[in-house]
Amino acid sequence: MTANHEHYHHPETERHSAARTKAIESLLLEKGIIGSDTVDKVITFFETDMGPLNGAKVVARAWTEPQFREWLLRDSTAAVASMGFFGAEGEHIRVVANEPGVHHLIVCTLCSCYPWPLLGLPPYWFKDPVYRARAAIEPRAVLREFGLDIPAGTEIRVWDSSAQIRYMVLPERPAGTAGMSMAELVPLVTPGSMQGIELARPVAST
Amino acid sequence: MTANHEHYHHPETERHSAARTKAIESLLLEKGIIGSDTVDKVITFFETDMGPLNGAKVVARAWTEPQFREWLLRDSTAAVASMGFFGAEGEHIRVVANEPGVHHLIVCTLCSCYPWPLLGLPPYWFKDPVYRARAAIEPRAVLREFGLDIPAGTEIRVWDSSAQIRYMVLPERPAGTAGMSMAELVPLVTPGSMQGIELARPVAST
Amino acid sequence: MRVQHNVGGIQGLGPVWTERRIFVEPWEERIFGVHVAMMGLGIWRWTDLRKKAESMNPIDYFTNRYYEKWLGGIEAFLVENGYLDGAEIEARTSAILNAADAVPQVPGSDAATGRIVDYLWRGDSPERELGCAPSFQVGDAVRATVYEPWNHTRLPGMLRGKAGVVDLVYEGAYHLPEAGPDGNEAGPGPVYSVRFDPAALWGALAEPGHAAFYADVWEHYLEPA
Amino acid sequence: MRVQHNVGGIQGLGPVWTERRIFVEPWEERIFGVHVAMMGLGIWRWTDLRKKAESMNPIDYFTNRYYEKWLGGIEAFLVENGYLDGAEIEARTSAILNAADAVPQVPGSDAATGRIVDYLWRGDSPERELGCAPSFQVGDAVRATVYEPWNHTRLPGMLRGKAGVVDLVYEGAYHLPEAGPDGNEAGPGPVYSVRFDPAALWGALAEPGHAAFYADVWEHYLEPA
Repeated sequence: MTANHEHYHHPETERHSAARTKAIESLLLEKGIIGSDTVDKVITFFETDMGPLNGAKVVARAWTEPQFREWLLRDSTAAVASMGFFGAEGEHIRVVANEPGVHHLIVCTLCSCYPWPLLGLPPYWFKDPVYRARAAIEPRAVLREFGLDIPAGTEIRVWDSSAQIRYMVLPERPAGTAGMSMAELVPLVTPGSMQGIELARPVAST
Repeated sequence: MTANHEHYHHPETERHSAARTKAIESLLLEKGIIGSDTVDKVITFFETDMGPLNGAKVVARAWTEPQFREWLLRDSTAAVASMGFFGAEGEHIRVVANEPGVHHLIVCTLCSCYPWPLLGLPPYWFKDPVYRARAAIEPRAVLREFGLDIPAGTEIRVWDSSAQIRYMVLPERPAGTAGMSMAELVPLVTPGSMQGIELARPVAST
Repeated sequence: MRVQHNVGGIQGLGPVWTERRIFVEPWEERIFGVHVAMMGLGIWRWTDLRKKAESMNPIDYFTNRYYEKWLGGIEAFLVENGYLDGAEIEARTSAILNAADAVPQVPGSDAATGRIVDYLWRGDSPERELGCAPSFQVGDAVRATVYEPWNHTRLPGMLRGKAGVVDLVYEGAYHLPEAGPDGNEAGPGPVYSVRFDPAALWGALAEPGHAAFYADVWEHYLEPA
Repeated sequence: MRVQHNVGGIQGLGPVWTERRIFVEPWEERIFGVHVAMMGLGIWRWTDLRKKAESMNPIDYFTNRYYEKWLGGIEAFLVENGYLDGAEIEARTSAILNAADAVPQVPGSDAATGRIVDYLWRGDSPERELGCAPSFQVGDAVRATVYEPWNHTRLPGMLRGKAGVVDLVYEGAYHLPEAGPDGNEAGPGPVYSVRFDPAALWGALAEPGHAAFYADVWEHYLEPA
């Protein structure tokens, strides 16, 4: 009788939701409210122009350019806009930096606010009420469920996006990456590391 | 996808709950913790000794004996005990009287506190979270769902049994019952009239 | 927040379930009988049942029927406290599901039944001697404290921080079984009937014209307003 | 109480769903596209979606998947505001369920697509001119007001009545779309980043060692502490 975790995939319900969605889209189209390519264009937009690769580039640059890092933490919106990252749900950005003894985690307890131009659309866990309820009050336990153990001596700061500011975490640069180029660093910056549920990927030991 | 109202009767679940209940009862029996007749005795007790007929007798007597009514409202526990109504969940009773312009409704928002010796065990609606949530904040709307329209000029007083006092409503005596005996009055006192979800039954027009 | 502590006033729940029966499945009456037996034998208290219900997954709390919560709570308590073994309950449940007559008939304890019926007639009052005079009297403005209960409470959540007026001072003192993480229960104290203005509790969400919400509140939870 | 306004800190919910995909069913991506189109065309705002979600049955809110809430909210909004007719949605849904190719192919509006992509690049900032100076500055102790929102709010419920410290004053002013029963929105005002002590918000329920919960709070909701 436990309600969570199955997240209610019943084939009949899904079939119905799919038909309903198609009905709404096709009716909006017939009434001339949207274009025949509108929804496809939107989807493509998020596949090509707004995704976590943008955030990873910002992070890699902040790791390699101290001046950019300073600008990014002082005026995140302007700094990321200078790299071409702006738009819906990125009008007001705030980047918070992990450092020794401080780990940041983002949440939106009221809904699912998320920095689209930097990270794309939020993953399901971020949108689910269980994460939103628990990240606020017991972040350490939640991070353990994602496989991340934060030492007791490290302060976890939880950021609730309850107004219009959208948060991104600047993870710490992994050890052993000195001298690496941005192109080499970008793959180390996982989406989770910019949300606070994991650290940047360590360098593969060869 | 609406969660209420079906109240989840799935034959498989019910079959399982029934077996589990029987398992617990039979194991307690084997270990000598309860007797083979214990559960039957408890059930019989509520069928014969603790039910809404008790409350109806109290109400009918209060309707016909002003002195008893005064005692009942001043010291409910003692007054009902004098009629033989006492015991578990009736250790501390409080009777609140409807009058012109005032209607009472009982609820237990934290659980399901109820005056067993006077009314027996609570019906499902009283125990259901939806009643408990809504009776507190919108009693008039809730009463309409039970078919009772309380005029706008009448104050509804909602009583939440959040400590150990158990409430019973003394409904108003129906019109046209002057001179009736207790025996004639008792059938007019429905369980709902002592909970506040209905009025005492009007005299049948012949 | 435990949603179960804040039931009064939850919005959007839909129509009331107007079911007037006490039991809607035969097993419900049996588990209720087991509960009464456990009460009468001093195996558990209402507080134990309430702790279980108040710590449930809130979605289960709202979607499980009343006696489903009791069954789950009773089973967990009996196992946790060593009365029964989880594995033996599982095995017996399977045996019953597979063959209705699998339950051995043994006599059990006759003395137990007597004690339980005695409990039903005697009751179990939490009234205690009053150690000191009540701090408030009829007409006093009081405010319920703001706090987040550890697991079990008798202060409905919607009253936290809200002011009302003492309408009645109950005689005596009553044991308050709420405990914090240390396990110590609050103990005996005066109880008041407090009248609250529904608009003070729920603002514009309160039904227009709803004038009076009364709650019985331990002094433990009150301060002058 | 609207449970949806008090999600932060709800107890007993069980493990986190660690699903990392954005969409778990193909139709979810399509309804998201419809949502973006409605945003870009000015048909609705986030506030409209949030109002729908915040007024849901709380059990449905917790058990429906994210995009199931969007689908329900979008459909209800389009019907209520006269864009589509409930009966025609029903009829079209049935037609699609009965024959996958039943949807006529028509061109639709090319101009609309341009406007929507433009919205994605421009965004839709609620920043407005600041009418007067912010009342608080960094280091000020502030307390969130105690009130029960009418239907939509941007003050998380667990902050009501709780004190914190201003950590940052955001530049400018931002439109606050919360409205009471009269329908008037609160309008532009300063916004602060406020640091709260989790133990002050959730008492003994807060995770031991949890030191810092930050929320962005409109001045509208704050008073000096």
